[in-house]
Amino acid sequence: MNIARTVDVDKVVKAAKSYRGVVHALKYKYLCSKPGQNLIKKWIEEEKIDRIVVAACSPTLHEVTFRGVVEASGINFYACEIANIREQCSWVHEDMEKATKKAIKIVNTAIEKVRLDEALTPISVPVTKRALVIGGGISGIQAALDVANSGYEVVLVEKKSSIGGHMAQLSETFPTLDCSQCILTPRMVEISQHPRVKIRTCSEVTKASGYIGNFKIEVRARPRYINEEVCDGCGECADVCPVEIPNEWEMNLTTKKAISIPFPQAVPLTYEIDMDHCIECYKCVEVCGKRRAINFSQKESYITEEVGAIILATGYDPYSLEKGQEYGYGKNMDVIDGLTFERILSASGPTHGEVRRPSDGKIPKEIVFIQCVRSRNQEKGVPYCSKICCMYTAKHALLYKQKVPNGQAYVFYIDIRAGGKGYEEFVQRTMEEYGAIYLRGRVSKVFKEGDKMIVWGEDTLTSRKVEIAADLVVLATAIVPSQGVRELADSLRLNIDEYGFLSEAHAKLRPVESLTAGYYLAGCAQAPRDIAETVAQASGAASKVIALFSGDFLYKEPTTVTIEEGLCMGCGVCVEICPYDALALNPEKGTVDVIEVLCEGCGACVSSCICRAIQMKNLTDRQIFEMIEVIGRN
Amino acid sequence: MRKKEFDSIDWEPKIIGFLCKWCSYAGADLAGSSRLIYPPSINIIRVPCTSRIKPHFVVKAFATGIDGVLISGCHPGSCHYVNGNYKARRRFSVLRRLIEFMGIDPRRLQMSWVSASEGFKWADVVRKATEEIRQLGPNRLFIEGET
Amino acid sequence: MVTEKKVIDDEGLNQFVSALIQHGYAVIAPTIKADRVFYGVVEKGSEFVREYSNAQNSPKDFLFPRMEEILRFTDDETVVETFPKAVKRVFLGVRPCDAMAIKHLDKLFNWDYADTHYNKRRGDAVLIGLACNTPKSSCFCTSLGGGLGPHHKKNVDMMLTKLDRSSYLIEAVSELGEALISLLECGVLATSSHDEKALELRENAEKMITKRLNLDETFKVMDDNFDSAYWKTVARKCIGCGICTYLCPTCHCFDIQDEGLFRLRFWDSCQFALYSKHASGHNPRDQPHKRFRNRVYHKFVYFKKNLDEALCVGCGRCKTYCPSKVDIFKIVSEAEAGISEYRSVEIPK
Amino acid sequence: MRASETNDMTGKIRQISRSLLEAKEADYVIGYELETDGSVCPVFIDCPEEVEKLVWNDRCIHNLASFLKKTIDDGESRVAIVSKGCDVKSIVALLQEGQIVRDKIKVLGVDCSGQRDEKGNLLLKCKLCRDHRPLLYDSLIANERVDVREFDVDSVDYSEVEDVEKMSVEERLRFWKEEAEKCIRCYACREVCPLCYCVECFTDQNLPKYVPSTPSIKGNFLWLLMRTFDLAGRCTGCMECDRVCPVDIPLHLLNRKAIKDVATLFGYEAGRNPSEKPLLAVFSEEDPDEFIK
Repeated sequence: MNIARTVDVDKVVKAAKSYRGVVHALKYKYLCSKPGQNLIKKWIEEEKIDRIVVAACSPTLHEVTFRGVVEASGINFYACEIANIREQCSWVHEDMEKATKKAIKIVNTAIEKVRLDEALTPISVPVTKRALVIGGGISGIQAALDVANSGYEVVLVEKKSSIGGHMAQLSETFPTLDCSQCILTPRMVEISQHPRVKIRTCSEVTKASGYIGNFKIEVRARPRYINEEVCDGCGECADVCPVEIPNEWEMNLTTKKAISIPFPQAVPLTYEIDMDHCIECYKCVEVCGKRRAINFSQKESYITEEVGAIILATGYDPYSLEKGQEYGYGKNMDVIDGLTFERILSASGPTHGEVRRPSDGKIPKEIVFIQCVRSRNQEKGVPYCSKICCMYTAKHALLYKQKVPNGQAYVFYIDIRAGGKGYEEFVQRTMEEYGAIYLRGRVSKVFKEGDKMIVWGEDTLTSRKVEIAADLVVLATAIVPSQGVRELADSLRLNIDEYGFLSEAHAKLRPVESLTAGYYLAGCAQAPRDIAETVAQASGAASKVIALFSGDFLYKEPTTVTIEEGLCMGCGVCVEICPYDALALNPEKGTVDVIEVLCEGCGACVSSCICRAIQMKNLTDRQIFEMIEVIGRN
Repeated sequence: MRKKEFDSIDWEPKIIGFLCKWCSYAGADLAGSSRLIYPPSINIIRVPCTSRIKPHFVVKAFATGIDGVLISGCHPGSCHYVNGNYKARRRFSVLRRLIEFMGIDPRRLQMSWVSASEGFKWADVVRKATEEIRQLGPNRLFIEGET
Repeated sequence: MVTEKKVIDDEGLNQFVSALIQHGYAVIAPTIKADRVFYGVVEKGSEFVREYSNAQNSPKDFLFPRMEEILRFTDDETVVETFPKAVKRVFLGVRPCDAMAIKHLDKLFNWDYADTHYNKRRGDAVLIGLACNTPKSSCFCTSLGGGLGPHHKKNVDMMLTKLDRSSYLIEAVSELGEALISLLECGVLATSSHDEKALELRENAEKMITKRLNLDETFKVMDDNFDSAYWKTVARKCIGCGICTYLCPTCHCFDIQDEGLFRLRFWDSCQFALYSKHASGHNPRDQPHKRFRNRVYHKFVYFKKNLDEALCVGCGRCKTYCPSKVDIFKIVSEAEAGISEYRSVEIPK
Repeated sequence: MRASETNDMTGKIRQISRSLLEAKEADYVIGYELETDGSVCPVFIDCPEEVEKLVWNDRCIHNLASFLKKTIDDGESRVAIVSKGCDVKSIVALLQEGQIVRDKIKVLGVDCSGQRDEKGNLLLKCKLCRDHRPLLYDSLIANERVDVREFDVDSVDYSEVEDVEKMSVEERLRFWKEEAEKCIRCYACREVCPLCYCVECFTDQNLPKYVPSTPSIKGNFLWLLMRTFDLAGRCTGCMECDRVCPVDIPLHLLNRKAIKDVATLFGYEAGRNPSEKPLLAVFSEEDPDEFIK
């Protein structure tokens, strides 16, 4: 047995037998096996044992198993403690005598703890069967549709004026080269017509209170100055608007009016006035006429939505390069990023799909793609791999060659990461069928000479310096969490990683859940990923929500805190320290109340309470003191 | 004479580890499943979060004759309970200075961030803490009979 | 029996202390510790300070120490009662008020139950008094009955009276004192002029104590007016600490708790909120003024009812060391007037 | 302080107190009165006729905010309280912790040039004081002679604390054990502290026994340590505990140490802002972590 290697189990059993209050102690090879479980059952049923300590592997593995056994045997689920004598004893120590001594202590601490454990029943909470999806990109759309199609209401909140996200900006998608808009827009239409989905564009979530199953969400809607119910998207207003401003949806390749929609298939097809630029000539109001869709007096408004679960599909932003800092980007119009090139390639884009460079509209004959711009770059960018760049660069090179057959595409790369169905084949096609030249190495410099961009790089495979006179340079920039996620995470009390991506509850086993119960993650909000993965994860998150909604009640761990009112002085430190708003001052009594359903059981309040009025169920100060004493004993 | 007593290689300090169950406890489990060997000096008390640890526990441990206390939790920013580890950090930076002021060597109160994936780090932290506390010798805060 | 009286100088007193120590006595006398006078064990006569009105602590600390072990649990689950070691003690320089306090404690610890631990410590301890020539303004011993006064010697075994800068009249009062005075090898026999001087000093000292209290009247007034709002008013500036009770030479409350393998008894104070809290959670003295009143009543009413004496000896320590200078004499002596003023006032619960 | 100043200020305190009592804006006034021995004591004034008892001089050592603890239970009384700059910090801390209600307290803030012991020496707390003028009050009893300039935070003198810090760990342990040995557990330090308002002190609780209640070296040492910790970030440095200790344990060293640490570690000072969040309930990502591995 793997414990017995360094722990003298017989000695541990003997020590346990003689310990205060212990009735039975026994060595058993696989207690987690069926016969082992039956033995525990027998003891409990026949000898009225009311507390069990299992000295075995880590509680993270079989605590639930054994607690389930004791519960099935008629005593409380929490009347069982695990003494971790494997992972934290036998497997990490070599000296048999010392390891045995330590194992005895581990068992004794567990005995002391279980002795004072009280019987608890899970807290049941009713569930509001309505979901909130934050973010109207493909992941948000997919998640919302999945939940709505299962019969539950969904509120979709999007901060831009249309849903669709970055996918609406893309030309074709790898590796199948489907037209991005063509596959996206049907989903957009479907969701806009879905009876159970309420889309709130121009809106942001500002506050969340409540807990899994019962959230109250405050949504701030900014004024778009157009009445959504009335506007039919005819566009006459934009025709007459005299103000032209850069069109950021088109990556500033073209302009738009101060009253605009981002793209013709926008959902909702409602115009928006950019008040920063509007000169209030009211020509739009005039042309709109009797329809009266334009309303200059619209104000910012707040709406509260009650939901039971929240899916975060906040997406990504391309890394925003500082002007002139990387390969002349921003200084030189013909050094562009990938998303800009998508617009150039797109049939709906400013060049109607013809590859023409921004500076002079010339068709580039030689084009250089640089991968890993600020990705995998500890010093200047982000250390992680942005995951999609290898594939979209290959797609760019391929589409370019399709459109400019006599042109030449060069790709500077560090590694090609093409893991995915049909991905590697796609890259090979780009290289072999379309003759894109892949150069393994970094680009050291890009500078302008005449109307060419001179690219200096190195081919590390041949250890040669490379110089290319290019007409257009496309940077595959890193992708980062979308702007505002940090603030959102703060107000929703979500964990984010060091880069600002939302953290999943467990990297392997709970990839679509947040650590905070009731929040689910979809798409690039969690990490860089492509459309297929995004959609899969969105459906995953949706199915978690659907599972949650399938019951009328939720059951929460009852290891929460309790307040002894007689000791509480109402100083409010605990109220301040609680990250879940689970404690509230009761002004009438002058003490603090616990809102048990909100309590996640971290215990921060317990140790902050100067009056020691708060205790944590089944991990009281008294239990910990007893454990300390056991450890301190010789 | 006192020195001799703990110079002996056999003297194993008694250390209590208060480990948050999400990160460091899981990290210690990982050290186990990776079969990383570290000294048996430490006994672990599993807590939900480092913010659950009262200064009283640390002081009780010292009063009970424990030679060292090691508090370990999630790295900043990855607390399961949003920010409990930050609160614990603040609390124990105050306590640490205070016990030092009253004559308890602050090295007897150690703190570390060990994530669930840092089995190696955990083993290393225990080894180093054990060594450091071994150097300090037994906790003689209260000698028997002083009660 | 003719009581031997002698006159000695400071050096003689020092020699006497040395003689006592040589004869195996632990000599406990007022000593100076960081500007304050405390009773402590002295190793030589010069440590015994003689210029003091009274020590901050009282001999009580050595008869009923602030903490003592009363039993011990052993590893094999047996229980052993433990007792203080028998030590021959001499309390030197005890003021008459403190001597009276010891007499009270003797009664208390042998009243309904003979307290072995106290009695073992008290044993044959010798009390050597030192007459009080310059009482403080806070003193009021003369009002407390039993003949108590600044030169009162009934409760000591020997009495010292400081006659002038360096001469002391020393006399044996009890048989124990008689036996000890023989250890005194120096000094001259006292004459009547010495006696006259002592008497003069005594009268002088008594005159200095201007505070007067009629114990019987006070008792009656207090006994009749337990519920008066007066007590709430006078207790207001009391902060509720235990200084008065811990420094009081007659307060004798204790708590018992187990700590590790020891059962310890240690001082407790009726001034603490938890002191009177029942296991049920009910606390009959749940408010500060009720606890304050308890202390005053214990000194002037309860003890008198039980043992016909006041438990206060008028040493004034409680006022002197009180953070708010709460004056028990003032409160008790003004009780009658104060209570009549508050008679109409209903005391809020 | 000159006699004219004390008379003047005493007069103002009496006058304000009288009008508050007459107008029934306060149920009683907590102030100072003269004792026969020349010392000054707290006094409670219930009616306008008694205001003549009130005084102000440089022996008004007591922090009267301690008595506000007693008002916690009867939240109904409206109290006027004579407060020095240092005492006001306790009031601020009590407000911050929700123990008193602002509009039930009338603060008669007094400009203070420092308080003196019976020998006429300026108290240590006054030497360290930077709040000669209270930072919160309802009425100000001003004294133009008092220097009310803001002190430079960096110039705060912690030399008494630093002297202990300079000792070796062993020396410090010996030092504090000797101090602990003196403690008789009279809890005057606790009872006088305006911020020690727990219903049941940790030293009195039994399950678990947080620290031994026995006056042993161990029990006393732990009492001193944990008492200081519980006051860390809350203690405003009024040094009342130090004053009342009947066995002269230098409690101010412990509290000043905590005050110094929270100031240097977190830039925090207790008792300055009633709406400030409690030090140990909040954090900053930039908090020091040099001791964390």
